[in-house]
Amino acid sequence: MAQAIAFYFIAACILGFAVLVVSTKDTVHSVLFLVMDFLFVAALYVLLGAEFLAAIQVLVYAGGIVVLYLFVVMLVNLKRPPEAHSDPHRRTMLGFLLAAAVLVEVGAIAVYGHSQPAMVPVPGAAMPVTGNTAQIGWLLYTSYLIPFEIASMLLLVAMIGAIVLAKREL
Amino acid sequence: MPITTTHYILLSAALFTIGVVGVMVRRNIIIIFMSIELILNAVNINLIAFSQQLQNGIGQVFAIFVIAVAAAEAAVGLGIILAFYRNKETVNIDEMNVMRS
Amino acid sequence: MIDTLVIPLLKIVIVLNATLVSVTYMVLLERKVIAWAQSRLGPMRVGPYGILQPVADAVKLMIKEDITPVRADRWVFTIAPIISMVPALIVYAVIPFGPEVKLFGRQVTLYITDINVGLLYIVSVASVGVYGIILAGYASNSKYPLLASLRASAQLISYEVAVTLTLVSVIMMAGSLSMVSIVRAQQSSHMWYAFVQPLAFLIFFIGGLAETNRAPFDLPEAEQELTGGFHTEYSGMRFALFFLAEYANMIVVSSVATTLFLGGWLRPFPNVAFLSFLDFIPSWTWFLVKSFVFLYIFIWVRATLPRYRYDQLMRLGWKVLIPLAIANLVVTGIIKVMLL
Amino acid sequence: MDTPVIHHGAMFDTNELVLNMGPQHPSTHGVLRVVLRLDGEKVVDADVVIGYLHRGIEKLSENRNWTQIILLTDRMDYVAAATNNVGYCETVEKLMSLEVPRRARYVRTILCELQRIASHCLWVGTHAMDIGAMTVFLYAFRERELILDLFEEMCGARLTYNSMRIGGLPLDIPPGWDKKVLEFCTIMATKIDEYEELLTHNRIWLERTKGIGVIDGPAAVALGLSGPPLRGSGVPRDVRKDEPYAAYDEMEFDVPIGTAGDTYDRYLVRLEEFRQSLRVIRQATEGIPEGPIVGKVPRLIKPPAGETYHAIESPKGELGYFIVSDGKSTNPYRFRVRPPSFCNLQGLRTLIKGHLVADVVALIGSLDVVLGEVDR
Repeated sequence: MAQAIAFYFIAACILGFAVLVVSTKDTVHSVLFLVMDFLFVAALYVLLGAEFLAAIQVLVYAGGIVVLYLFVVMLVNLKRPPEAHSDPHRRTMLGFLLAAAVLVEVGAIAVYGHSQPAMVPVPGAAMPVTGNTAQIGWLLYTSYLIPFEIASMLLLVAMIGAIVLAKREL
Repeated sequence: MPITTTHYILLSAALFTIGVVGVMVRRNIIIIFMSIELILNAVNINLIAFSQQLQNGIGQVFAIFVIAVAAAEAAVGLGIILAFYRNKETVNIDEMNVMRS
Repeated sequence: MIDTLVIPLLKIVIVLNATLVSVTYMVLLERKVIAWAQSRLGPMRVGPYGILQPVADAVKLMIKEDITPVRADRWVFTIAPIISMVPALIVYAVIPFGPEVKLFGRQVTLYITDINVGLLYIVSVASVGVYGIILAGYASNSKYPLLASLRASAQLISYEVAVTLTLVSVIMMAGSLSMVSIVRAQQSSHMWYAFVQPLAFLIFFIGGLAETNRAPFDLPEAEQELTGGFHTEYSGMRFALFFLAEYANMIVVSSVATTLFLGGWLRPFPNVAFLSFLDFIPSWTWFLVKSFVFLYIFIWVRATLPRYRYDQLMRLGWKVLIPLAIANLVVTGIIKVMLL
Repeated sequence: MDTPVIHHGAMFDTNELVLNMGPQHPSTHGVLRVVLRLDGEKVVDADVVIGYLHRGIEKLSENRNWTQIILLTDRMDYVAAATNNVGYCETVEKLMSLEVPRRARYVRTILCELQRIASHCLWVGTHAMDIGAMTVFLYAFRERELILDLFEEMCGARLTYNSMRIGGLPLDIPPGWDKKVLEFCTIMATKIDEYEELLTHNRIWLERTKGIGVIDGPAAVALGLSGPPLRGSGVPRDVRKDEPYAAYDEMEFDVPIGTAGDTYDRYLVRLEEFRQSLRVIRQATEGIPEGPIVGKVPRLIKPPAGETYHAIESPKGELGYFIVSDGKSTNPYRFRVRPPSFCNLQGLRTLIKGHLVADVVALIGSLDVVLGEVDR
């Protein structure tokens, strides 16, 4: 029961803040709603028993990525609202329709999946460690070592790319 | 009523759709980027819900990779936005049409 | 019911109140200590030796006019102080003030909770605190706060890297992210981590000074350069929130440093048997005494040192502290693998 | 905001930020206003705006009689009022060719040097405060208090002394005052070391002051700098040595000069001046001669027609008075001051270009300007 209340509350907050993110005029407010959204997603992760992911979500998303967004919004400091100029080729209704189609499709898959027999747990390779954090660490440094290294390379490349893009003179 | 994986998937679908609407409808490129972050979060919710259902940590490992990619995407994307803004003084994607013939 | 609801709530209430009271008295302590360092007396008027000064300050700040600049972004301007205050307070959820004790015939833990990602929780919550500063600078719609908030966020983000790296070396030593386990690991390894990881301790301390915007890294509120820094346009209670958040953060940093490096609630030499007569002192007293030493050093440093310049601060962070922290991490890893 | 675009020669351009520092700002030492044009935090250009404390002292003086003007000069450099009095009185004495008794000249020397120490105390305190070392401020004010007590005993006031008269002194020194001055010298000598312990070898202090606001000797001369900012650049110019006034010709002291011409050297020069001042005070107090304190001054002061310029070394630099008398009226025909702060402030724009915002306050501090004197 408590779990259901928590889930519905968190889900409502996530969706509400998400709607605010895409609908607010002021970009700074939009960024703020995004932070709130991410914090509630982190709460959802806690509900799902993924504490490590929740902490990472707050640390990387809320504490890192969104700060970056906020910096850019502050630096860009718009004189006129970006929505002012509209492309005649733009079809806003088509966008809504496409999004509705996506919702229907994904929803249909979910409902169909629900009607199927429940998935049985597929335990991964036997892990010598217990606890959420330790298990993730163990997986990252054994089975997924190469993807992990590739991800770190990706971050390095992104870092250099961002520096090149943002620096005035090289 | 117990909360099942389907609940999480439906939540994720709704969040995904909101993100898609943001990408399709808004013209402010910063908000479009934020909508993409919402989409990535929807995916992460899915991954972690399945990870819980299947009782193994692989979904969470994937979520970590998604977060890493999101961080890289944000850094490079925002760098591009800044570069564009400095040249054209706008963040409206309808004005980003220099390659249109 | 009592164990799951009443006791945790009671603990939260006690910790929050104790924090807020100690934060206000921290202000008095700082004024007194700095006054003594400068051959003055400090506040002496309100109550004997000025001990009621915090009450007077609180009353003053509450009844002061709360000004919102006309061109400010009102919503953001209002929530910015709240955003900076809340993370500073919720961090206390995982700080262990003591081990399990018997209280009224009941086993009570002297911490609100012990989650297995405790340290990560502290780092991530602390990283949210930077929003308060950025948004305050942005929402004021004024140049000095904007400059200060850009400085502050750049400073916080860069020193966070160094601090987090030192935390990683502590985690390596303890093999756990839980604050309670880290203290227990120090007991079982017969050594405070301040002696095992002196470099990490030093970097953590310097980084802690910078993260709490304390002298000599108090650039975001450098009165002589940027008038009031990011809270130039704030007054009354909203200003008080920023002020309290800074001091609450100081206490957080001291508590974390105590837990990670000075053995938390453990008495000195916890495994030396003939010192066991010290056990009559309750464990939380040791914790408070150690934190107090830290807070005193914070104040002492402020009374002594001039302020760094922005670029020098960045250079110190990126070119000295972060490489040192990484080197420390690598050495710790090698030693851990080779010897233990 | 319509600010010029900075061209970096690369793909991006940025706008300058105009930051208005002052006239109400904690570290512009009064009401100086500096309009900074910033690129990030770097100062691209600066406009120094003065005049917020203009009280028309020069014009006012042309409508006051010669004795009343002494009181006005107090209000120029209000942290070194006695020095202003000495400068003015000596100029009038020069105009009237008055002989000042030796005892009066000795007391003037003592007061001038005490005033120099008081002014430098205030400077070292505020300068350190600008750079963030707050304790030095209170230490220095503690010692300044002792000097103010000495002045209070001497002439009854603590800030604006009105402590000179044309031709000598209004009052003789109180009994036992010279002993107290010597006691003060003993105390002060140890306190200077205290300041130095906190600052001179402090790494943060070195980083904040070394190489900041460098100006070489010829450039400093060209800008018309004087006093410690000039001597910090290695030009050995000191009015006390070059054109001795009061009793300086009978005193033994050195003129400290710097080499690099940066903020740190200006700091070192001033700290050494503390010690040299103490040396002068000791000599003057021990060798104070007996005799009258006022020369033969006519009852109605009415200098003969003519003009004269006379400069003394105030704590800030060369303080000069240019006075024209028409020989008929009892007030000056033209009264003009060459205030050292005003001339030193000319260097500010040159000094702060290319430095960061934080250095601006350090450089304003290192020039040691008093706005009362700049604006008059």
